Amino acid sequence: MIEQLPIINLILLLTTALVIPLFKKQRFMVTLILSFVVLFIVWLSALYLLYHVNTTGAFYYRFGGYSPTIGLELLINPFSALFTFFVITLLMIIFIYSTADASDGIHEREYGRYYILMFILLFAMFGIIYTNDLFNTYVFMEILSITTCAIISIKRKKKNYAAAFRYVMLNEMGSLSYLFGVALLYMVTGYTNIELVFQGVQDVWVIYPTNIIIAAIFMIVGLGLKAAIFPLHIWLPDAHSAAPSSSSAILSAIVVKVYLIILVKVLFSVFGITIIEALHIPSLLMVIGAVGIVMGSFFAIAQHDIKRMLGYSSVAQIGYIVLGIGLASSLGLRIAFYHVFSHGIMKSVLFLSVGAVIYQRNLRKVTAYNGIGYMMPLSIGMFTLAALGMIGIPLTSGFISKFNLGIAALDGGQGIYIIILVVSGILNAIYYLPIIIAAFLRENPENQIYVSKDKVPLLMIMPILILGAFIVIIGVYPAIIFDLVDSAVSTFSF
Amino acid sequence: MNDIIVKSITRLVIPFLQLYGIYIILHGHISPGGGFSGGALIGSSLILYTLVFGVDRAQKKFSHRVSEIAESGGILLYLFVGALGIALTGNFLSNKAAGFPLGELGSLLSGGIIPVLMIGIGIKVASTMITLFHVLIQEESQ
Amino acid sequence: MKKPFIMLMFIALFVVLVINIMRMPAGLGTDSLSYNDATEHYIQYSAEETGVTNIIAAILTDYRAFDTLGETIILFTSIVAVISVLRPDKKPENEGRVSHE
Amino acid sequence: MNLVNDILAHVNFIGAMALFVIGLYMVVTHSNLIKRIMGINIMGTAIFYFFIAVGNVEDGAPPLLDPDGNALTFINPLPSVLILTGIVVVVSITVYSLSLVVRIYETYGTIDQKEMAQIEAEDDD
Repeated sequence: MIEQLPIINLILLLTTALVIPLFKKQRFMVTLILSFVVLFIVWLSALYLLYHVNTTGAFYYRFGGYSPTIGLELLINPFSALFTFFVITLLMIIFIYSTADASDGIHEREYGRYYILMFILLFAMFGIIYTNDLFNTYVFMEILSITTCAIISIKRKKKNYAAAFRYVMLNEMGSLSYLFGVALLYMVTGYTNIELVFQGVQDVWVIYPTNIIIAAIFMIVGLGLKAAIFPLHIWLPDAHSAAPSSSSAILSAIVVKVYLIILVKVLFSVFGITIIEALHIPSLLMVIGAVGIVMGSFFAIAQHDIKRMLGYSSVAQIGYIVLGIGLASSLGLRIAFYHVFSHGIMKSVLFLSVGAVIYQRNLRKVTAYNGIGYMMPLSIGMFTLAALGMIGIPLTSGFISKFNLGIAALDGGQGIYIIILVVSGILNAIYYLPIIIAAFLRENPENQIYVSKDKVPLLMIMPILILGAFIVIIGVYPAIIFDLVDSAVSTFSF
Repeated sequence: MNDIIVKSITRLVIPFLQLYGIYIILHGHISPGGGFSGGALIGSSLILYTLVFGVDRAQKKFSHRVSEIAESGGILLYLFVGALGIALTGNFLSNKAAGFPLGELGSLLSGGIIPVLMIGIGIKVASTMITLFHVLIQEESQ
Repeated sequence: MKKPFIMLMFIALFVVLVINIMRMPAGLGTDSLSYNDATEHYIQYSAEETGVTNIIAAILTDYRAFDTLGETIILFTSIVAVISVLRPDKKPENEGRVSHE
Repeated sequence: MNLVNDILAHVNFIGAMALFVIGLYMVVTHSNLIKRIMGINIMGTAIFYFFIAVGNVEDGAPPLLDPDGNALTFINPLPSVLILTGIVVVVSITVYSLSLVVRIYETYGTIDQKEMAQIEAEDDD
């Protein structure tokens, strides 16, 4: 029965998405409760799967019972179980927030559709993480790109249409480049299953190296476009700033990470460490990551709109993950995975608390945050905590990632990247600290000097507080995450 | 389009188009074709109806509610057949392994779940085509 | 100035791709690299395992049926997405305006 | 002569590459939104063409078994299945982006990327 659990999760998510439109006549509350129940069940089973694979080992799920040479299969190992758990946990918390903050530009009649899209999004992400087939990954990637664009354009503003269009074009270029890489690999191996392609590639590498090189370049560039790795990030700030707050949190904290996860799979499971080292892809990735860290922060300093600023900050933070992947060692990969968690949590706190500010005060300009800390102590307090995490103050999860990334870089003989980490900490401080100082130390326009309660619904504050608590918990006891991450890293061979 | 010739010919052609679409869906497993091509044929016959008789009359024939049920229903059928495989001690979307009768090779009733899935895909594709067309054309007439 | 440069880059990309593909063997028919045991399995055993004569249908809805499920979901998603963009939302506003006048 | 033979043997692949680059060029350089969508479609078609060329077998029969059991040389069926899926995917993406273009034309009054950028810059002022 446990073997059927992953597919049951997928069916549950899909059926919920299909059933929501049939509920139109009922009250909206019914949809919300049903959605939450389904999310909770899936969360429980993802948690159980995580426990199961970590105690008894990985297993395959074969559709129709066919062998992987002719059929499709899902691979449930510590890696995929960990990241599905990550995705469902964050999405559940953001879901709670979104039930209260659907007012951010989404028309009332679109609420139901928003949750349909959310469930299909979740289904696609689960599929991408579980699947062990390159073409199947492509199919799920396309579902994911339509849904992510749709949760941007569902807010019917001028800018959203333009941002969604740019996003859909670049996304599609990315997926087609990926598919082109798959086609080139299919040409020489005749399989689409990841493990069989891996074996085929190792054999063919000697005879036709150019084919493998071109396939690798197309796949990495395509996934880099979708994951907003530095020079390919141009769509991200527009898309993330135009989207509704809960969508921004989903896009920035989860969706981009899913593409990075595929990138890790492609690099280490499809091509293998020997080939990518021979092509110098790791050192290239490290340089790209380092440049991304610095340039993303520089762009963020120049922004006036706070959501755009957070978007550019995401570009910088993706740089850390790319740097960790580029180290191509188990230490580097370990910290890249840890930072996926750490950044996912911190960035969702930032976007959600900014969303709360927009909900209560409708402020989007960075300069307008004077004295707002008195009016919304909880939201801005959590914003401060997450911003400190971004800067890398001890006791937060951001510090753990930076510290360990420095150690991993030293271990890999790449000590120069420690300078980048320090510089990026300073740059992060340059754009986050003024907001915090203004929020707590300046006078606000209404001269309110006493502290009052946030005037936002409890369902919006609770998720922010829970996520804020996580920042400190995994910052103080990083071993909780590291234990899981270590077993996920051990599924890749170096 | 208030042309008597176009209207009469459309009336004459549509039943054959749809019949041919259904034929292609049902024979998808023993001849070229299948759910996508057959569904596309049925969908285009409905689009032809909309073009000739106007969107209001077409919506009466193929109302919003029907299209919604058809959209969800096509996939739900697919999922249900797949889940039957789990119930019959196989895996998701099992065919022979779950004990579905395969029938005689080359006959209409063969292939276990394959014709059923083809019907699900056909419903889905036809309803998708017509719904998208209606949405786009209504936007224009606004 | 800028346009010829971009053009040149694309031509370079094309040349690189063509040079790569010229090195690959082509026209080998059943001896080519992708015509492997999986293909032979589909051709030899699909009648026995799925009971249909159309091998495409056998792969599409049996061996790789999960892909096809994903594809129908893409159709569903595109409908939801298109309706969320295009469904007219002006009606309530117009009605409101009429009642004000 | 050898080169000509080589090119003739690879002509399908070269055609696919040319289509891919043309599509990419259209998406990257054109500022008309409809043309960019067309570019995406051309890119998609190029990849499907490539897949078909990979699976092709000279004088191969379409993969339809003869119920009487006559053995034939079939083309590789898997690429055909993959592109069947791929076509539907690209169609869905096209529909969605066209619907966005409808809305963009309504709100911006133009479907040219450069003019849109100008309008956006004016809005920000």
